[in-house]
Amino acid sequence: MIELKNVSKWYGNYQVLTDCSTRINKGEVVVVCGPSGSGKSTLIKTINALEPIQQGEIWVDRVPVHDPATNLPKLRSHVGMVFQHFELFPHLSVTENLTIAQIKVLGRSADEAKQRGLKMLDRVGLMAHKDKFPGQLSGGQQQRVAIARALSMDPIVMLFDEPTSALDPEMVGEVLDVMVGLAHEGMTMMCVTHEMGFARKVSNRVIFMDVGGKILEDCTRDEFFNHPEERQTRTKDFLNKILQH
Amino acid sequence: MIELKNVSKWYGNYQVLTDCSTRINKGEVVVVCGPSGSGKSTLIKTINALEPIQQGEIWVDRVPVHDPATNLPKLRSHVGMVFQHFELFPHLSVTENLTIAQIKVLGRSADEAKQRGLKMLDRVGLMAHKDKFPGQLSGGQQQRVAIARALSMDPIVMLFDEPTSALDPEMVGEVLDVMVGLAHEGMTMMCVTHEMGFARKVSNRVIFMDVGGKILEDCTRDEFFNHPEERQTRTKDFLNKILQH
Amino acid sequence: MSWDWQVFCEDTMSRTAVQGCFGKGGDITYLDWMLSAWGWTVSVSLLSLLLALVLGALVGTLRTLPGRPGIVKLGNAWVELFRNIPLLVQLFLWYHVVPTVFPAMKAVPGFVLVVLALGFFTSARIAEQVRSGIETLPRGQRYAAMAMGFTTFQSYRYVLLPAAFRIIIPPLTSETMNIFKNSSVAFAVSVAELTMFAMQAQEETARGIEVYLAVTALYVVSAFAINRIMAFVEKRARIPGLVAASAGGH
Amino acid sequence: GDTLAKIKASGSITLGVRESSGLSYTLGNGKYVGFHTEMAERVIADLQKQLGLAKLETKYQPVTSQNRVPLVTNGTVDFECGSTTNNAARQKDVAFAVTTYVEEVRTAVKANSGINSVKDLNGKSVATTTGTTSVQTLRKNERAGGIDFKEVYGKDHADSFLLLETGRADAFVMDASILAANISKSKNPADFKIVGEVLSVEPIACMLRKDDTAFKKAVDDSIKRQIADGSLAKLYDKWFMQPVPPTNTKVGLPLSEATKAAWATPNDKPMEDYAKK
Amino acid sequence: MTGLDFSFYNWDLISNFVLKGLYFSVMLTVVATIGGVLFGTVLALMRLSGKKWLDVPATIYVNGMRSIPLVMVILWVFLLAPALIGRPIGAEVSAVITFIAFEAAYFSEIMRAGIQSISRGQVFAGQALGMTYGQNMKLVILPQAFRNMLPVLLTQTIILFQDTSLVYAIGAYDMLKGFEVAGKNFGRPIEAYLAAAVLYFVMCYALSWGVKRLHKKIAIIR
Ligand SMILES: Nc1ncnc2c1ncn2[C@@H]1O[C@H](COP(=O)(O)OP(=O)(O)OP(=O)(O)O)[C@@H](O)[C@H]1O
Ligand SMILES: Nc1ncnc2c1ncn2[C@@H]1O[C@H](COP(=O)(O)OP(=O)(O)OP(=O)(O)O)[C@@H](O)[C@H]1O
Ligand SMILES: [Mg+2]
Ligand SMILES: [Mg+2]
Repeated sequence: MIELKNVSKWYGNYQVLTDCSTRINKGEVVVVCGPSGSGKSTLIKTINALEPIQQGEIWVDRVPVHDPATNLPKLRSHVGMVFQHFELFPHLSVTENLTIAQIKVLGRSADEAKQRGLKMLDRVGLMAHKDKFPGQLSGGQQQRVAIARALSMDPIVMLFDEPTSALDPEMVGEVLDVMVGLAHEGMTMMCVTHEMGFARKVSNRVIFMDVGGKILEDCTRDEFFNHPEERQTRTKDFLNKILQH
Repeated sequence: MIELKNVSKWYGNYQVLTDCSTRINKGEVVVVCGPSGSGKSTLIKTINALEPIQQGEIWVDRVPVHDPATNLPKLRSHVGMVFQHFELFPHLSVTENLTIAQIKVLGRSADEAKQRGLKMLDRVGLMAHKDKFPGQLSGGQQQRVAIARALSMDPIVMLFDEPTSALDPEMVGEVLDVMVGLAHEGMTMMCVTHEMGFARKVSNRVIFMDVGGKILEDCTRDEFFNHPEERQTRTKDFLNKILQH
Repeated sequence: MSWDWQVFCEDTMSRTAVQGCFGKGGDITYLDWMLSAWGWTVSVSLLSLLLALVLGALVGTLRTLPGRPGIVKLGNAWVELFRNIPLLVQLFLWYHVVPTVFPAMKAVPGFVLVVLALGFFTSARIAEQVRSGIETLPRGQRYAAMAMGFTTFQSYRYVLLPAAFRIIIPPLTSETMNIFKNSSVAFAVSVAELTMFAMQAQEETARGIEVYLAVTALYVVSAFAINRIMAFVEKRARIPGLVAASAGGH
Repeated sequence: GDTLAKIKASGSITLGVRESSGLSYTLGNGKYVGFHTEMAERVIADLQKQLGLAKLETKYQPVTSQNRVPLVTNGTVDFECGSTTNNAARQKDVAFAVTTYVEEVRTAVKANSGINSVKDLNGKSVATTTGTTSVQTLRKNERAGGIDFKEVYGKDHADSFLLLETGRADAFVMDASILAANISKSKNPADFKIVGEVLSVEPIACMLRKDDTAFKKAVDDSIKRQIADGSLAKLYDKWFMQPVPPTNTKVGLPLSEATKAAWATPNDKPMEDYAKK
Repeated sequence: MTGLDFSFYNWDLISNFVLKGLYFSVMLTVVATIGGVLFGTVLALMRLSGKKWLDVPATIYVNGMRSIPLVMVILWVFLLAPALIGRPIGAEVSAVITFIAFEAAYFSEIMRAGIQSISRGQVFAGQALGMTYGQNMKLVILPQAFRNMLPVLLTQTIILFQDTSLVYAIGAYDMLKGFEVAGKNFGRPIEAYLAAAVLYFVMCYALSWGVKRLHKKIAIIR
């Protein structure tokens, strides 16, 4: 489904991604974690070419993302993405947020788009809020709308970039519940998160990155959590820090 | 040390604090928790009169905070406060952040202020960064500087408003460690936080607030965590939500 | 039309070309005159800027005082009054109408009046920028300052204003450039600045294009100089770490 | 360029006028009047006859001291009859019709000021208008007479007169027609008087594009006809000795010897030639 | 000085002198605002394009315009445009061209700041949904940017309205000119300027008040 081959990226002289390779199969849930600034967000953004890469190859659903000739808007329309700060369009109502890209990008009729969008909104449990504006919703609600927005484009894969880290603690649960539901339904997902509970519960694989954009670990959930002796010191340090409290 | 008697506060018609009463004795560590918008920040800000109140009385170290005749700057200089977003002064170096209020408010000499400030900086383990600017530090480091800044004013009590919630997960630990150290030294502390680990480890009492600014629970740590059957439904709900993951 | 740059070397009295283009012994050439006019333009502008900065900072600050609706209203009135009447009209009010109310003002020279008018006019705009600069600071900064025990005055002096002024350097740059351009109204109250020079010299020499070109060039040079100076100030005032911190992407 | 051909082809002529000078001013609403404006309208009527046009539309284009020369040279205005002094510097760029009015630069003062001549101005402040030749005149007189006075400049004539009216200036040195017009429109005309010697003499004429002899001849011929048949003198009387709009007051400035002389021998000599006399 | 003469203010004054100027000032403001915003948006997009061959000319144009006094620009266009296009243009047309060209430089700076105030996250979000550059601009960024910068845009429009008085330099007839000419021909300059000050104040204040209301109405709910 997704394949990265020796991907490297620089900002000026600073290397953010160093020779990253991995593959994600259909139906897999992969969690990416690592310290701040290690390039997790950058890695996930390269997959739908929101960030260009300077070296290596990225294939999504057999489409070469690194190829300048690729129709990127078309590719992106099939790749759902959820951001840390939700990034709903604040000037549009919830329903409009859900339908605008369906209409303008996929060319669906307004009716069809609305039907599909509201179905997804219902799925995340927010039907009652369909006419509100994003600013009138709590953080957890906004993030769920953002997930519904991505889903209504019928994505073949969903990318999440720290979807819960900007939320109040009591709202984290409601968003994670939606994501767990998606995973159980067999959605292919790649998810940057520090919620180790989520990783333990639903991930198939865990990728650990370190500063400089290197993939230090890329192993199954079981290996990651249950065989710390096989992990690198850096990884153990990090896990200690974030699991301690 | 701190006493609140029937404190109420309104923003326009909206009541943010409803009849709040509590007292905090010297050396006590009190944790305040509750859902977003329940008035936790507002409550803690009323204690050094950053927010005025419309009804009730607040006494800090036998000074009547609610009395218009009270010299508020003087009172505040003895009450340390640490904010969610650190609020270091971005245009001043770390050392200047530590000394400016000592010099301008307490009237200490530059030398004395520097000595005291650097001692506190050393205490939070950041001596090496004394000449940097806040923007050059990580979140966890900034928050530790903010604590050192408050401490260098020799406060009789420290107020914390969600000191770790804006931090990357791996940095939470370093800040909590400093706070635990303070608690063990016998500092009087009032702390809004959702870090239940911290509350379990060092708090003497826990206050739980609900929307509308009502104090629902005000009990010892032991009662709060170990006797859920005696707690109100609202409290149990909340605890479930934030402890689940 | 053909070019005739020689006109700048002519004596303003005899209209004969002077060797070296600068007049000697009390005689002045058009070049001398233009440079002195530039001097007036610069003096009017800098003094007005000074006045506008002081007043603008003051009024802008007053408009952000918490819990003082009266003072805030006064500040707002100031801004509305001075920005909603064209500068030229305001200058005229200072020159002719104010003295009818305060006869003492009649003795005040035009130069001072134009500094007052331009300074007050610009102060309204700067006050607006200062206010928005202070308001874009995180609210926590004010709380943090107060929590340290700073009085309101100290909070502004040591925390809010230094940070706000750094934020508003770019709009202040445009405003400073505007002052130079707006200083041209000074001709209306008999200050011999560049615009007056342009109007008078083109009348006397009938070489309008050359005169306007030279004057435009001087305005551009002034604006460019201001732009560079402000860029330097901005660089000097830049807070280490702040730009880098905001550039990082999530 | 051939202005006559252009007028004939377009059926319209653009006349440059002033908005508030003694010889040409506006009544608002696009109406322009004054001694020079009405004379120009008669010139246009003669042009129409000469060209045999059934209809000739007149477009009025208000001009200012700053733009009148460029407007004539770039063709926006076909000819300008405002209050433009015919001088050598301008003759490099434009041509002038025969002189229609000789302006005398004089001094207006408050009637009770005790100032009667230029030498009384020593130590006083003297107003004049930016962008006029009077500034130069004033400068020369100051230098020549060894007197020392403070110059203040109004941005236009009304402004300069206001300086005198409000006491910011003790005298206003300007073209006599402008002085007279401003005094006549003031609240109390009796408070002011025009005094002293003639500081300089300036021929006022209509301004035309350079090197268009046919057009210049046509305009000159019309003006000469108006002088010859006495209609110009009647026009002068109408605008200077009778009540005029908008306030219906008299300017009260009798025809000067200099103007009479210019009418006696119509010519387009520049100001510099007058000074030599 | 003797007292003010209020009989000066009458309907004749307004209808004969002021109305025509008022119409011109308002017309010029409206046309220049619309034209300036359109042209300014193009300039802003050029400067934000990240392509040197678009960015550099736009930057030179904007900074050049911003360092020359408007009066000079008005004069230059008026004096030089006929030479360039080979036939004279009227003061009115010339003023319209000048104001659009000049104000575009200022509007483009406002637009640029407005566009930059939209977080990168929003840009990414639009792209991630498959929108093209144009769709993203039109549907996501510009609608938000416009709402954010409305107050600044308004302030600039008020300045523009006041600046229309500078067309005196080319003999066009604006509102201030109307008052001035009336004041001169009636010998009542002080009264004329006072009336002008009041009318300007009322109009500009009403304008800013109206836009503040509008801004509240269409502001993004946060
Ligand atoms: N536009 C940019 N220009 C320059 N450097 C950048 C840019 N965006 C990101 N970086 C740098 O690249 C590195 C990786 O950034 P990235 O946002 O991918 O990290 P991350 O692992 O997602 O961190 P976090 O946990 O803080 O979100 C960081 O050091 C960051 O400062
Ligand atoms: N300046 C203000 N004007 C009006 N309402 C306000 C203001 N500040 C806070 N509020 C409201 O008062 C209520 C309590 O706010 P407060 O910040 O104290 O809550 P909190 O418990 O600290 O929440 P959080 O966990 O989100 O920090 C909220 O509903 C908030 O919207
Ligand atoms: Mg990230
Ligand atoms: Mg809070």
